[in-house]
Amino acid sequence: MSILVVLLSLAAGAYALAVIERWAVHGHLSLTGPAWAALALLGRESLLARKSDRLFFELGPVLLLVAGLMAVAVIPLAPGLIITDLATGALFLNAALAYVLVALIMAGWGPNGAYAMIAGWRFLGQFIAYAMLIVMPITAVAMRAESLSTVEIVTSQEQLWNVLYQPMGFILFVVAAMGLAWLPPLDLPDATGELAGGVEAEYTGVRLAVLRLARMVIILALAGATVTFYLGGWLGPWLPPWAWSAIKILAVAAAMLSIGRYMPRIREARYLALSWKLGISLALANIFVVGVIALVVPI
Amino acid sequence: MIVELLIALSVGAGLFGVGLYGALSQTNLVMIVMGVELILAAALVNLVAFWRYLHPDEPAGQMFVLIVMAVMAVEMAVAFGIAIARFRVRGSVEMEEARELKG
Amino acid sequence: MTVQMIFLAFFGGAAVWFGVVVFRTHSMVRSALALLFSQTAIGAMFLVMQAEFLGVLQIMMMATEMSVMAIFMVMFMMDPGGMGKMDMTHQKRLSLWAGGIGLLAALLLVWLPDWSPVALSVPGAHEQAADLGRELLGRSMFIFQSAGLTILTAMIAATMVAIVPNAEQGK
Amino acid sequence: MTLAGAREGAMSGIRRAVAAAMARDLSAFVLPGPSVARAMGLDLAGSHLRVVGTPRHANVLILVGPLPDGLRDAAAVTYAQMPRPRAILTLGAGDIAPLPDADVSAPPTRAGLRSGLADLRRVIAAGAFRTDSGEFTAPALEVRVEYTCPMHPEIIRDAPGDCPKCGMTLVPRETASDGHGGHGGHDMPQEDRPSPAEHAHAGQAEDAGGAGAYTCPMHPEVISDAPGKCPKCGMFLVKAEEGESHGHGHRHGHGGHGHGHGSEAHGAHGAHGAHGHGDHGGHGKQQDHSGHDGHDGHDGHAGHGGHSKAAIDGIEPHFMSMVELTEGQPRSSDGLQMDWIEVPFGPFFPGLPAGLRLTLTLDGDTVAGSEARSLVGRAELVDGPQMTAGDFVGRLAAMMPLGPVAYRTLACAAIEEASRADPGQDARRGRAAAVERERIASHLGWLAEFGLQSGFLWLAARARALQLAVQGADIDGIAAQAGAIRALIRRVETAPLMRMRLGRIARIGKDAPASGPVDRARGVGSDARAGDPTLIALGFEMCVREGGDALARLRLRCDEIAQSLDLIAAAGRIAVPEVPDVETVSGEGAATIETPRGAARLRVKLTDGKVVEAELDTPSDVNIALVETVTAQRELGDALAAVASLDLSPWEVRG
Amino acid sequence: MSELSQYAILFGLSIGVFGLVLSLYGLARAIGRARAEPGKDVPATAGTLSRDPVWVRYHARYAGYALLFLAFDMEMAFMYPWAVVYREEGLIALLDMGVFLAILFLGLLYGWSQGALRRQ
Repeated sequence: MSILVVLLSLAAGAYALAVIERWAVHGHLSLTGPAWAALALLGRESLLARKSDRLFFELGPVLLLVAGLMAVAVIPLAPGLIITDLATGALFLNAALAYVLVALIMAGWGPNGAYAMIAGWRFLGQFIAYAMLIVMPITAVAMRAESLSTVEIVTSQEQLWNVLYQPMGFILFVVAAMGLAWLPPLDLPDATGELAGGVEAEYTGVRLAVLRLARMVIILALAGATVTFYLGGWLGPWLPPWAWSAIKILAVAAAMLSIGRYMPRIREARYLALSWKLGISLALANIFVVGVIALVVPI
Repeated sequence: MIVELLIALSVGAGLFGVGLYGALSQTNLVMIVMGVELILAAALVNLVAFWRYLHPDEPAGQMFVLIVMAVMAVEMAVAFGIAIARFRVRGSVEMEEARELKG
Repeated sequence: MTVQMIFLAFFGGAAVWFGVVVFRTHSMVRSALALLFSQTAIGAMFLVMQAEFLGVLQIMMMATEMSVMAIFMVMFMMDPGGMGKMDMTHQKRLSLWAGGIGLLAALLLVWLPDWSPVALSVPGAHEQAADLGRELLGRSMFIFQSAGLTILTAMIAATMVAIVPNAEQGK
Repeated sequence: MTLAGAREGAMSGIRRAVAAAMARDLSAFVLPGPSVARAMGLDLAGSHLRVVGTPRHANVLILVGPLPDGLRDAAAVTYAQMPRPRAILTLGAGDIAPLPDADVSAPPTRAGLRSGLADLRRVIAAGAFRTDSGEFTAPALEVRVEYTCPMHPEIIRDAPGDCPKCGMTLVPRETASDGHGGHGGHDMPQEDRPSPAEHAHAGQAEDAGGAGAYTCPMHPEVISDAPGKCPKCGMFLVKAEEGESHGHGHRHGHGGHGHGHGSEAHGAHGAHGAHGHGDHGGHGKQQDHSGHDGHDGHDGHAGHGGHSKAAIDGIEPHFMSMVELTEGQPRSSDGLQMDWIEVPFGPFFPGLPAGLRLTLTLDGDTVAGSEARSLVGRAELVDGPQMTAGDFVGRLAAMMPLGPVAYRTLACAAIEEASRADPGQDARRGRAAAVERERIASHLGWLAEFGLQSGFLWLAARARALQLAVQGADIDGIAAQAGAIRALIRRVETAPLMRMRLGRIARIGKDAPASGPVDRARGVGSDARAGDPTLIALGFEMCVREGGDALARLRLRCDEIAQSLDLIAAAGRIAVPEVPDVETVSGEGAATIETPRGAARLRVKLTDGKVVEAELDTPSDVNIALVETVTAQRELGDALAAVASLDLSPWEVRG
Repeated sequence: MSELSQYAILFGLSIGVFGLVLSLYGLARAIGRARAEPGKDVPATAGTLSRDPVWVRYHARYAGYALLFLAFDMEMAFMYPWAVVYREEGLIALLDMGVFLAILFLGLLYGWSQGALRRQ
């Protein structure tokens, strides 16, 4: 039952996010826009490049969707409202999102097109930049909660949200999450002005629709993860828990979608260097600071 | 339960066989690494199976698995490091062309 | 219990099959990703064997490491797209024999001994992770630190052989 | 009311719903480019359609203005690569062959755009599916299958058969049909024939046959074996080696034609062996390696890279050597030699000037070589003996869609100079202000393109809106926008990550020839306005920025926008010049104007009031040569930003 | 809910995604099939028909990072179980992991000093 509820709210969330994205990226707000766009994509031809790796080309978007859905599966929307409350939920979220990389490599390599291939390998570079910065802040969160379960992590924040407890981790995690979802300014693999669509370049019609849906699910999963790990999940006064989850997740997703409008894309080499030289040092410092606080203050 | 253990161990044996074949038959350093990875994966399967069906209360069994995983990662890092160096010098990582490595 | 058996056999079969694909395909990226899926199937086996932490860890670590491997495959293999369908093997007969004998020997070792009694239940997933943590900080602390040293050695070794220091800054 | 590019099928049920959805959700690919549309005052992105960067995601092809001859093939390719149903909307385009007839045509005005889009939506909703849609094909898309011997690449036949030399079965291979040139001499001796891989290049005229040594620089498909004029545009044909700048020796040995040793039966050869490295012409990098062959056999022995080289000592003969593949290639900065690919970025690439074919040779994601070529370069300025001053001014302005006012002013000034006429101080001020207005619009347009390219979408949207507001605005209109423009400039200067994105890339030394903002952004530089008393009286001072990199260029353009606002305010009036009345004057004159992209100089000769000779130097002529410098050994994204930072106008480049 | 049934749910969801996607493809197929036309199946490259295959030995300039990443990544495998029992174990855990991370960070510093952390 709760599975069905979560899946339905996921669908609603993805749709809402598509509305927000069109607003953020193309500047017009239309409630029916994404529906028309999806229907239109369904009616367009879905082309296959020749001399391509058809298996990869077909599997890329599907794997992306699977990865997104698996990540969503461990995000609690309210007490009891979660698909699977795994004891290693936080780790599982990571594991699921690691397949985003695999899916993009497949989608990039598949069509045998220059832009897509470069985009795929670029995303691998981007992955090397953000991967540690997803993992290490989550460790600090788990230290406080004494558990990897996402539900436990939320309840551990009853007295103080993690965003205040470990603000550094929050910032690192959000930036890394934007890299994972290849959102601007970290949209290196599908940079319009650099690769003309990148990994999406050869997808048309229904396959493109699946790819875009998967992207929305991934953004939602990451927003959900941010909320779960740092913004107290469903916790909040007055409103029912599910409402808090919905509000927070959509707000975080909207913020992640629109922030890139206001700055140019970062260069890959810079991103790698920043992540490894500054980011990892900060993440280690964050772990250390959280470690000391956790030993001293019993909250 | 014993059947599961046997299945798991047989999978380990299968992976070992495939990995051994790969490591021996491939001409390219990178492909050889893949064979070795498979052999190590066979070890992983066996270790987990032993832990699960023989010593589930012994966390040291899981510790072994972590160590083997670390070995896999380390082996890859070093092998690819060698591959880069080799390629830079010689323009190839084919083992046949690496004969002089053996002296 | 039979369900567990079926899934174990399913994922085990998948792992071996993907392992075979690694050496059967001509496309290097396919080869690397086949290894990845082989490892993922092994991770799924771990989950079936109720080693949740290890399973999830395997699924995650191997996804990242094998993807990185893919780029090295593409860098160092001729014709990474496999469009030429060239043969990249040598001493095929010897390898087949060695692999076959290895397989048989391993199978013998598996099937001959009497493994009973086998354990029926395992600690819960959270307990496993916590136990492992205690193990890390307790008896196995030295093993754990040695692993750290091994990784350090690997990092240094890989850097030493692969990186040309003070090369022209290629920002 | 049906589309030429409709999908197959009867219009019914779900298809009707889908067609209605497509009519609402228009994704447009714009030819020649959104920048041209904006320069014409058309706000495409603000018209409830999405402008997309790849034909794959588009369902409408919008053609703005007349389709230049040099872009016809590219337009056909673009259209062919759009998924059906696809529609064509032309705004002021005439003949668009080889594309099918436009589904909707409208005049290139804002009203025309509005009505055209409305019509387009109706047409798509009604006719996205039809049962009798025709296939689209064009000469640029044709493919010829030829048959070649895996052992003897010099054997090329049009039909399957056996090799006359060794008796092996010939294998098929796809190559671009070269349509016009003919394909003489298939069995020439090997030395005289370029390797077949060179052939495999699409749509390019390096015809193998030995015939066709002369080609038109504008129309590569035109090939002749004697010097003469191009039948399409009347330009002089050039020697193929010189004129054919985009095709020299792509030696991608992907023909599956490596050489084996010995003649035992080989296994099936794949259509492609490994493919090598674009031998980028003009850089002196020699890497004539051919593909090793695609060999499937395990008992025979594979061929190896390099034509008929002996096996390396000590290596088993069946072994295909990678050493040989990689030796002799130029080294990358880290000493690893990987394969290079040639990737076209253009003529229709988002964020780059439309009409510029930028071909980058990529070593991973690093640019190992580059070649920039304008497909829309200007033709002769004077196209007949009876060219009146009015014709001339109109022609020059129409030639430069990205800067019509500046070139109109330039033409008028040069003709006045030749006829010794004086327009008067007021007119000079008005003209200067008109050029300054165009400078603001042009720089804002550049900012919009840059925003698009670098993913700075707020900047793209804002600069686009302001550009459209400034274009054609009167003095009060400019004054009304001044505050918003200055705010935008401030925002650009302080935007986060800007320095990280642009700093230190595309640096140009002080001695390289450059023009316009590119020149002035490196601490030195010249400005044609500095010698113009009218502008000096208005308070002009040359803007200069230190650095010489893309960031300095961005900032310099911002400075110039601010200064142009001041100059316009000081001038007090904006007047696009009228064509001077020259009647029957004869004489020679020259004028120089600082166009938004740099100094343009025009020399005209009048005879009896007719323009008989004209010579134009444009800033893009100078700056296009910098492409190679700014892209060399750069990361792809940096290289593209670098090219964009030059703000080239391919229309200005000599064709 | 037992752990195994949770895994079963996840597995079922993955299969369900395939089902969903396949039914979407089926729907799209019902609307029509892609029509084969000249030039359409060549990867789109900005208006130029570029028929050359691009699957080549790709030069990854982040190889230095990739090497370090392969080894450094392993650290997480140890950190998660450690994090779970961190508060329970207290200071010893902090010190222990401090030493471990210091060792790894040394490797990172070495790589940094040798120029592994740059575009090659």
